[in-house]
Amino acid sequence: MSILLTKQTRAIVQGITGRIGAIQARWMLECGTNIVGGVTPGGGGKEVHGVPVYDSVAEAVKKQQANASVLFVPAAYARDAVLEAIDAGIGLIVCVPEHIPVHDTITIRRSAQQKGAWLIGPNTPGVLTPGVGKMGIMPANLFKPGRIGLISRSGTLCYEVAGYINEGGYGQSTVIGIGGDMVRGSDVQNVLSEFDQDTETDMVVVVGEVGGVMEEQVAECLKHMHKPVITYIAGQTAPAGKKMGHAGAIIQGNEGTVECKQNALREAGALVATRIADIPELIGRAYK
Amino acid sequence: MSILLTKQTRAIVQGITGRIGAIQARWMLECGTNIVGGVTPGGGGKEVHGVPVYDSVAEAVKKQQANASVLFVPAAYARDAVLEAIDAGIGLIVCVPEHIPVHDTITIRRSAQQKGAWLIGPNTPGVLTPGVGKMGIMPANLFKPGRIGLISRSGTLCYEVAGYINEGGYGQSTVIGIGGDMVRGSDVQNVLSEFDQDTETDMVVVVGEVGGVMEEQVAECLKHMHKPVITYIAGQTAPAGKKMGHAGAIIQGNEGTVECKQNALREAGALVATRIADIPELIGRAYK
Amino acid sequence: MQLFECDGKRLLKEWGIAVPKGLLLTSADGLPDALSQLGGKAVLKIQVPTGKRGKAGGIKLISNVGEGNDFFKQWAGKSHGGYEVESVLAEEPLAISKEFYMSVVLNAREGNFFFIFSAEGGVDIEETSRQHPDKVLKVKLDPAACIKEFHFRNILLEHGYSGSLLLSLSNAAANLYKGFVAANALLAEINPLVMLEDGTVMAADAKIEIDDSAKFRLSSKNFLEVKADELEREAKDIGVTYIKLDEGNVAIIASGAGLSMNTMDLIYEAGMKPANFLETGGGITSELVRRSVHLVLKNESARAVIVNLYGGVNSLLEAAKGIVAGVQELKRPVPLVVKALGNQQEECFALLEEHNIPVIKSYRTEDAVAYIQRQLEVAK
Amino acid sequence: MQLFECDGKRLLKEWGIAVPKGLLLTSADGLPDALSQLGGKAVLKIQVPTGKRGKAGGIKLISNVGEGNDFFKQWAGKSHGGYEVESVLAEEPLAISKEFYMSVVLNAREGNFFFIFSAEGGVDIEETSRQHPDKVLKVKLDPAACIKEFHFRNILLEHGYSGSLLLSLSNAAANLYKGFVAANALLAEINPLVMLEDGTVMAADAKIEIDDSAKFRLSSKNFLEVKADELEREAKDIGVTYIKLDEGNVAIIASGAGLSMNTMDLIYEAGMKPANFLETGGGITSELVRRSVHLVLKNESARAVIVNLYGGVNSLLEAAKGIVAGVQELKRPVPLVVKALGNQQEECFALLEEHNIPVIKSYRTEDAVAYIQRQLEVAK
Repeated sequence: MSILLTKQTRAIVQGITGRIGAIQARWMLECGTNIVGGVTPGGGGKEVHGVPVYDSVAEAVKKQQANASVLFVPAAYARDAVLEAIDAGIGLIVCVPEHIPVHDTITIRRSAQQKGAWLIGPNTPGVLTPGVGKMGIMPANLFKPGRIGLISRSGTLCYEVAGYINEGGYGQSTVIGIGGDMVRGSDVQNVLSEFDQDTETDMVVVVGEVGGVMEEQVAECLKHMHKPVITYIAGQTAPAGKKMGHAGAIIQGNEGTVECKQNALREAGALVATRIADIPELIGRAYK
Repeated sequence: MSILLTKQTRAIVQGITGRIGAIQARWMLECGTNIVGGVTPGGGGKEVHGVPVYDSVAEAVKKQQANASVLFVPAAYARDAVLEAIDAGIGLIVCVPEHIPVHDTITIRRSAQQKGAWLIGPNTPGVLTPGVGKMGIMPANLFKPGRIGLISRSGTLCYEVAGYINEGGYGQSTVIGIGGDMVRGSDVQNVLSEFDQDTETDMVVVVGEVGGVMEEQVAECLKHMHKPVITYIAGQTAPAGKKMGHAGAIIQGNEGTVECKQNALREAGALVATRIADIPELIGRAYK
Repeated sequence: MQLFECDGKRLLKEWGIAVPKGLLLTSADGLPDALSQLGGKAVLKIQVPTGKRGKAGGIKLISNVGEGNDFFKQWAGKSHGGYEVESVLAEEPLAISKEFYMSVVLNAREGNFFFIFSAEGGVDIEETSRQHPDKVLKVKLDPAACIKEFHFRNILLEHGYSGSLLLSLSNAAANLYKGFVAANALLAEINPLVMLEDGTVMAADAKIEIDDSAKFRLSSKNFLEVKADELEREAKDIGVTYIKLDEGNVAIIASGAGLSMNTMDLIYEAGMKPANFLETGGGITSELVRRSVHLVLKNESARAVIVNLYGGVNSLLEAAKGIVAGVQELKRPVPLVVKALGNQQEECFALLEEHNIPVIKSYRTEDAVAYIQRQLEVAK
Repeated sequence: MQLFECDGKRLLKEWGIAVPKGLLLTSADGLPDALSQLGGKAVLKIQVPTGKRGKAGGIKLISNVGEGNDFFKQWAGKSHGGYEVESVLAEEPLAISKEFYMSVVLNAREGNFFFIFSAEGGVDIEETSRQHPDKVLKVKLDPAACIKEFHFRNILLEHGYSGSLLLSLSNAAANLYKGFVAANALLAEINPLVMLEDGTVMAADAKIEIDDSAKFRLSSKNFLEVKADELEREAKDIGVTYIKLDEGNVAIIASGAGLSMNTMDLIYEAGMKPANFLETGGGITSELVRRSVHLVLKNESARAVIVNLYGGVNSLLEAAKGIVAGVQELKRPVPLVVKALGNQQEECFALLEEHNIPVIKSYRTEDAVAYIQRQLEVAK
């Protein structure tokens, strides 16, 4: 078992006939993902890399029993595409695009909550379960099967962290890019709770950043966790008041600094890595 | 017992400080209605005929345990005033104003359904239970306590019918002006079903008009009724295609004619009065 | 209020639905300019808020100014469906490859909306619906749901559409629905919605009915309106509903639509004919009643008046004052009877009797009708 | 994007919230006209998208042109909070009897909104909130609920307001919320919201922040923007995020915000200082990378470049082509190291090595940092 993306996943790609959608569909197929269809309104009947294309998510659900969707659509259309997936009963929606208006994110987050769907993203590299597949843009060759759950706000940073984890002789159960925006489709607490219940996950590494409140939310929910949680937070030297690439990465006043976050996490019982290179050692310590 | 407006009713008047609201509040009080408050935003703290005025329905509910509201507000503000009453948990809302946009009626009807509130109107003379009180504009002196339920699309026509019922030696349990517009807050079937379950009602007189589908809805639900239903429909001589005063009273093509409606009702087992003057006789026949 | 085709299309365009290029003409003078703007040929369509214009010769393809002049001459001073023809819409001719029917309409029975679509356009949809119900798609739309374009895509997919036509149709449907709601429409019908030879989907006609009660929300729009006749204008000015009936001899002033219709029914039953039907509405003043008495007698055929009132919101004393004033000013005295019950009924009776105006003090409209019948027989 | 006060007030007015009469001036030339339109006196306020203008002398009441000229002279060519003062808002002076605080703001933690209100306006709300939490009303608004004016009326009623002030405040709150949602704002703050001596409630200031990602929905508005400096303009043109840092010696080109920050942290840790921070975003092309190499070296203090990429959406071969082209064109050669993993990494390595550009073939950013450190030490 793993979380969210499992052997039971029957995924579709919304926006599969677009340039990026088509390339990413190929890479997802190449690493074994069970892609059962693509959706492009008006594109029904086509095929992309042997995957049948449908005009709507509902049609893909009906004809292929799809239960998960990964989106590669322009930011301005993402809201309605996600609502379509939720409406069609899709249980896991991975929303890759960045620059989606925050009010749209709020709308789709609320709608997913109401229907009990997992919405990962927006602005996420996706979800990857080594050996099973990936929904999103993470390069599959950077990950190895293992028993460490990995949650990250940043895509590329999570690749880097995975490298260190692999080097330490460990691997990942599932890797979740929780999203780099101010508002996320799913709360980190819920993802942690899934890992906590997963029989194939021994502990969770959370990769955070300056700004926002995700790390504080991790700290708050640690008392409910049975498994160890290791954290690393990037941006210790980030200047205040500047938006550090991610819409969510901005320090305002004294809030959102790495120090604040590390203190909160330490107090709550997390193992705090101040350097990525320390993560394998902390994993080893947690196993003892 | 009676329906909707009973001895348990604690009514408020929305728009009580307006010219019509104030006069009607007095007349409602004069016939014994249990008016516990009025609502006029910005008018909190005033008194009208000894009735305390509140700034919001929620406040009136909190301070006076109000459970019913009758509205005298301009048509353009009626939607939000009804939504406020629904939101505050009011269970019976009598919406008197006419010329409310149909889309607004649809909104408030849907909202009332979702919250399980009775919405009577819009464009209704109101609800009157002889001996208990009235919420609306029906002249109380025209009605007598008795065991006949009375439902009417038209206000003034229902007064006329009540006159004949009284003359026949009968009286009314409760009188409901269901509303003269195309779309109504409550369906006639539900009102009939209330009368059917009311131990103080022996039968129901339904007063209809040309146009619309209310009479057909009555016909459809008769098989579920245990009590006799007597009907009269005005507008036998109405020309097709003209709106006969009520927004809902218009004959289109062959639909909505009195003949169509009478046939449907006869087939469903209703006692059909072709003249108002025949109603007392039909009541007598139903009692045998 | 039923919009004229040209205004309906203006709305459709605002809503994001393609319409043919067109110009509104009020005389033949604009023809040369219109023909040059529209590419040498034009379809002329008389503008009246009703249907069946084609069969009546109200739609014509012209290829020169002469043909256009003939069309204007043909329709000068004419009416169609009871409406005077005052303007003509000149449109670019369309190379149509397929016609559809699409509408959003109020479902009064359930308080929601219907989306109606058929692959057969340009036809009478009610007729098609009766004869071939399978050819008409009719889907209920929940007013509380947030309906998106993909909902229409799913509906039309199941109806067998795909590819770019699916996209064009679902886009038009989504825009039509959104516009329908925003404009507080009762009906928004495109019949036919056409696919041109180049694949474009376009509204070739527009029938949009706006809720009169919601006009205050659309005050910024400047819609063409049917010219009201003198009596209708006066009724509007007084603030009452006035309906002229065919050649009757009894005028009706009544409060409430149901009571008015009942009065009308009883007049017919007694072998007389109502001349008209004036419904006072809720806000009676003496001035409103005074003017109403004059208005109903402007129908030359009217020989008597029945005033049938209940005082709910209304004060009957106010009504009585108005009746007295109205009767005193009459140049052509006719029998008039008042039946009135409700608020201040005693004061009302007293005032009328003081001025020798007959009053029926019961709820029996029949008695008032019988009184008038006797008076008219006496007058013969 | 933080709007200037004048634009914020323009929005508030569109939303139905009263604002003082005002004119935007870009030079002292407009003063006579402004003074006459505003009734002889005016409040001048420098327009910069930041706060604390009052303390800095950026807000002044003037009663004649001379005083206005002095104000313009005082601010000519000056900055406040890092922003050059380019325009001045002249407003009618207000007879204020009471000040409030009102805002609607995004609650990122839960994905909903806060309505915040305080009877103490014109103050630092975060400070008040910390010291006197009871004086600040903070209510969550569910984005899925249809929030009406009566909701705000109930909230403010419970907070002790009544009568006409209750109406004015709840009306302003409802309009502020509706506008906030329609404009896709992150923050809509009125501080202070004032009650004038005649009872009118009016926005005396406006701080509105619009979501940059939602700008496409507001394209018709013409908002004042902060003049970008040359490098920021170029970054925008290339399509990358560029942040200048203080006087560092190592330029960073990285893909992804987290990796960029991590690279920055490691540079500091190694005792060097980053000169800047260029985040490529998801759509790398060779041209984007080529121009990025030039851009980061325009900071005169930059003595070396670290390129730190992962190829997820990106093709690393494209990136390598861009690096090669960029390096070949450099007029001021500096040490440059590439760390890159992911799609087409082998082709990327081959091309870079062919052109003698050093590559770190691991996930260890530390190794790239150590390499640059050695190079800079050698160069000393």
